[in-house]
Amino acid sequence: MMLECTNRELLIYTISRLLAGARHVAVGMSSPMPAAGAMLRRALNKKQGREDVQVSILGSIRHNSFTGGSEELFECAAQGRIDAFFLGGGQIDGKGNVNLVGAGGYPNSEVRWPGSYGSAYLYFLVPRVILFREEHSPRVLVDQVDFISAPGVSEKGVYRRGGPHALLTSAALFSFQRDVGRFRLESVHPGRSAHEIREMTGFSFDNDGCEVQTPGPDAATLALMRNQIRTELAETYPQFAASLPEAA
Amino acid sequence: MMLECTNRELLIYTISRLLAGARHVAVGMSSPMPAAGAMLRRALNKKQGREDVQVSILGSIRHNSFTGGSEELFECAAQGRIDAFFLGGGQIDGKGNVNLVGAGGYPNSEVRWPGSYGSAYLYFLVPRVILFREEHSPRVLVDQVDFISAPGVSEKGVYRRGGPHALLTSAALFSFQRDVGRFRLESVHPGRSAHEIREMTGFSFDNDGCEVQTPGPDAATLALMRNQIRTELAETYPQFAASLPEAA
Amino acid sequence: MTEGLTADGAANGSWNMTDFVSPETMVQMIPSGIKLGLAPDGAGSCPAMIRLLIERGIRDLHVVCTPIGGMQIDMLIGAGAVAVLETSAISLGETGGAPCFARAIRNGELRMLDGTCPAVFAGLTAAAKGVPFMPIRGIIGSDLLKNRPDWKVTANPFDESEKIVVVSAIQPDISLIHAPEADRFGNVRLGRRREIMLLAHASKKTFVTVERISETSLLDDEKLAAGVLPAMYVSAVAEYRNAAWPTGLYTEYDLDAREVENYARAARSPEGFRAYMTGTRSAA
Amino acid sequence: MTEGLTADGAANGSWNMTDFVSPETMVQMIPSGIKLGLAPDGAGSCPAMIRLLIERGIRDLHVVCTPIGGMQIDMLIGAGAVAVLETSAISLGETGGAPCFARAIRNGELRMLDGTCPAVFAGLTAAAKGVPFMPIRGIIGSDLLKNRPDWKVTANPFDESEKIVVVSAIQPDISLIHAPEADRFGNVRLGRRREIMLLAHASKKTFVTVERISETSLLDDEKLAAGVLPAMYVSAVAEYRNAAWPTGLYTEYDLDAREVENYARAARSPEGFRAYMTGTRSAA
Repeated sequence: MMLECTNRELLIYTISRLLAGARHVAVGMSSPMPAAGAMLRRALNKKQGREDVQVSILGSIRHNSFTGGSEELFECAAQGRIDAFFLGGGQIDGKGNVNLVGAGGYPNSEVRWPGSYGSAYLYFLVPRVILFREEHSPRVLVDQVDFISAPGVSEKGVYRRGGPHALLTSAALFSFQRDVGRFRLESVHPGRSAHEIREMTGFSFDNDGCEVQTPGPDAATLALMRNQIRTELAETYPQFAASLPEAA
Repeated sequence: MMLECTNRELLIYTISRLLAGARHVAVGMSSPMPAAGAMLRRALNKKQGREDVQVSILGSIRHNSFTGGSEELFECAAQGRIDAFFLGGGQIDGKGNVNLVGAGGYPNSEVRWPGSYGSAYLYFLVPRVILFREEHSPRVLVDQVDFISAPGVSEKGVYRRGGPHALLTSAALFSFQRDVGRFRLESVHPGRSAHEIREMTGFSFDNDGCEVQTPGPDAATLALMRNQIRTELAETYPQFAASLPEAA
Repeated sequence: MTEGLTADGAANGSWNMTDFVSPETMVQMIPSGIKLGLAPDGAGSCPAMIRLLIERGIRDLHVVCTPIGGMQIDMLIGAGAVAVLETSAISLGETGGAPCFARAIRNGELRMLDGTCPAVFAGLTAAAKGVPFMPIRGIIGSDLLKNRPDWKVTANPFDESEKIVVVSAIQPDISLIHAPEADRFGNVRLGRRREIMLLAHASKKTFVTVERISETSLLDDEKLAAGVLPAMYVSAVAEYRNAAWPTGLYTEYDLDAREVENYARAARSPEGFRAYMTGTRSAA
Repeated sequence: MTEGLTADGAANGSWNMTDFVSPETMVQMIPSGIKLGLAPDGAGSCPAMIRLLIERGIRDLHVVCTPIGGMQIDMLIGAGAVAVLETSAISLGETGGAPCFARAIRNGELRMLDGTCPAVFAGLTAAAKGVPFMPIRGIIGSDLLKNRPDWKVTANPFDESEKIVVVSAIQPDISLIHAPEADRFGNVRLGRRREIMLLAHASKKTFVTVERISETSLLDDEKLAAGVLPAMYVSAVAEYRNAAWPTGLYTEYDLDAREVENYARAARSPEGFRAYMTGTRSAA
């Protein structure tokens, strides 16, 4: 049964689906939607009697069991103890390259973003990196990024056990095909068409006539989101949690 | 004024002289005499209004301000924050090589000692390494060690800012001349002659007719040793402290 | 003692006991032109000291962020004090982009050494361990590499078929951090902010402002000890309450989000930035 | 979910929540033939578990000492359980040399990987950081190098005129340590014994025996947190009081010097060692 849910709820639910099987999910700072998706995955697994999911939210004290400073996330990833992580980016291109540095020249970029953070490392070492960016436009999803903070694929001779797994926007869900280094449209969110997605995307991708609609949560899951997850989220992201629908 | 003191007191006093100018002295485990010498240096400096001396005694909780585990000593040395350290050795040869591993073949040594510990590293990085071994015999002071745990000198192209500074035994004090890679007899302890030292030493050394006698502590210093130092030492080395003369 | 035993191996002067000074004196101990290590906002940042440095007219800094920077870095940039900036990112967190930083980049007013968090840590680790470089996985294929002469792609010596990046040691001349507490002996409580411990180990000198000074040794409490930076790494301590405002201090007080927003709004223009800096003092 | 989104990136199974088991069950979880990481006497050593392993007939171990070993290693060697020994030193501390170790060396009964303390740490650090090697200064000119195929002399990539040693990563399959306390969530208090933290980070799995189990989270106490090994590194915990006897446990109880001397005397001969092992149980 498909329910009415907001676009953000659809995204949170989709993130939780993308995290199926992951046992340790790390979430970067200022990432309320990925955090919500990871918390939902944890709650769903618990309900279904499946494996425990550890969620490490950077910048949080309560939802973060690291004791070795901010360096520990990277060591932990290198040790294979982190299954999934999220990256955004000012630009993402069709080869899975991400740009967190700037647009219009380097080093004197016309538009400068904060910088690469840990992307140039975690993209290589975390098995499942989920690219998450709400804005779906040719400005963000470009044919070729202006600056490669972290490359989508690597040549032989470069140690790489991680990389892009999926790209989720407010309009669609793509998988990343590592063998060919290209995105594949997996589903289109309710209210959008494959044609629109092609128009809104600056790179070419496979399965571009996709007619699958991104599924939303069932009633029980939606209730879980509007009660427990909303409450859990409020500890770290009070403003964001307040912006989500509350259970009736 | 020269006083009656025991051989061990002479050695402790001599160690304190060898530490003049050092501001951080690290002492390995099970090294009561070096610890006593370092504590004496600290007390003498305090009395004379000279620079503070920090003494880090490995294996002690009270006299050890490291908080990063046993690794921190080595990092601290590499950072240039340790001025002096002590090494012993089953064998020490005339080129300043030390052997803490074993005699009579390797790896199946006939006589096996514990192993190299940190010697192969600290000997390169601590400016003033004092070789300290009470036994002065051709068995210990050999022409050439059976196994080089750590070399006395290094060729060009090897980073080295530390190395042997002096060799102190129960019978004599040598300096190490880094430019020629040889020991020089600096003084002979009371009751010994240069001739005896030559007989007791398995390697050749410079100034082998040395007629300088190793000076002992003055009355005030001896009193300091028999009161304050003895008490300080007892915290870490109760049995050893009890074996030292007590103030009348 | 004879000459042979005093000529070599003297203490090299890089290490000293901790001095206790006023914030004003501490500022005088930080010269222009140095490599300065700084903490991320909320985990050891010290905007109050940065203001004093700016008022003193500090210039030509090579700033190293551990491994990212926030409002205090943006303020230094806005004041024209930064010649080289080595960091993985600069932002005002929830508030958004760092305005003086973006402007300086656009105008080419500083030399940017863009990095990635674990590479900054690797460089600091190399300095802390006294090695000239550290290997690090990842990075290959990133454009970051093109602009880092201090990074190289080499072969793994144990498997020549693997390419791997090595990064040079990063050794700040001075690091300046704010912490909850120091004791009278110079030991500083950092808790689980281990990256600040690493920064101090890597730096030649570390200056620390604190909320309060304890008369008893922090090392006497075995519960605390693992999170204490020993005095041997701490060149100077100054008591300076609330010095992390408005960026906050881990386990002590939160970010003042409204004030950071005031800053972000003002600093959109050079004039606004200057007005903010002269107009606002501190919450203390 | 479509195939493209489930086929790759599944959790690799190397990481699990902490199990709470009995010492006897924990012993069954440590197979022969593995690379086993162990702590120095008095700082995480666990002779009681070593006895159980020996009774079970464990064999062919590659033992990694962090970075030195004592009585518990000598016992494993005496029992013929060690095929490869990687350490900077083995001794019984104040009591003197390790008798079974010296005998095994003389008789060529084990493969010796002699190291030096910071090189062991460098190898563990490489594993903890997920790099294949680490550079380390010193060592060149030492005979240690001749016998370590996993160490190499290379050039500093940023200064070809400098020769420098690189050591391979050391990743134990399992590390077995004793600690004062764990909580019900699997977090373990290590305090300032940071080398044990490093060992756990470097190892695929870490098994911990503890003096006691806390019902409240050790991470809730910010004072303690910096010295706590988080549960994600801890595969199993067993409560086992006094399991460090007679080697002692940092901040909990001292070495029983008389008992170590009894051991040293007995272990001078293989017969004496066997008699000691069957005759002595524990102080508990």
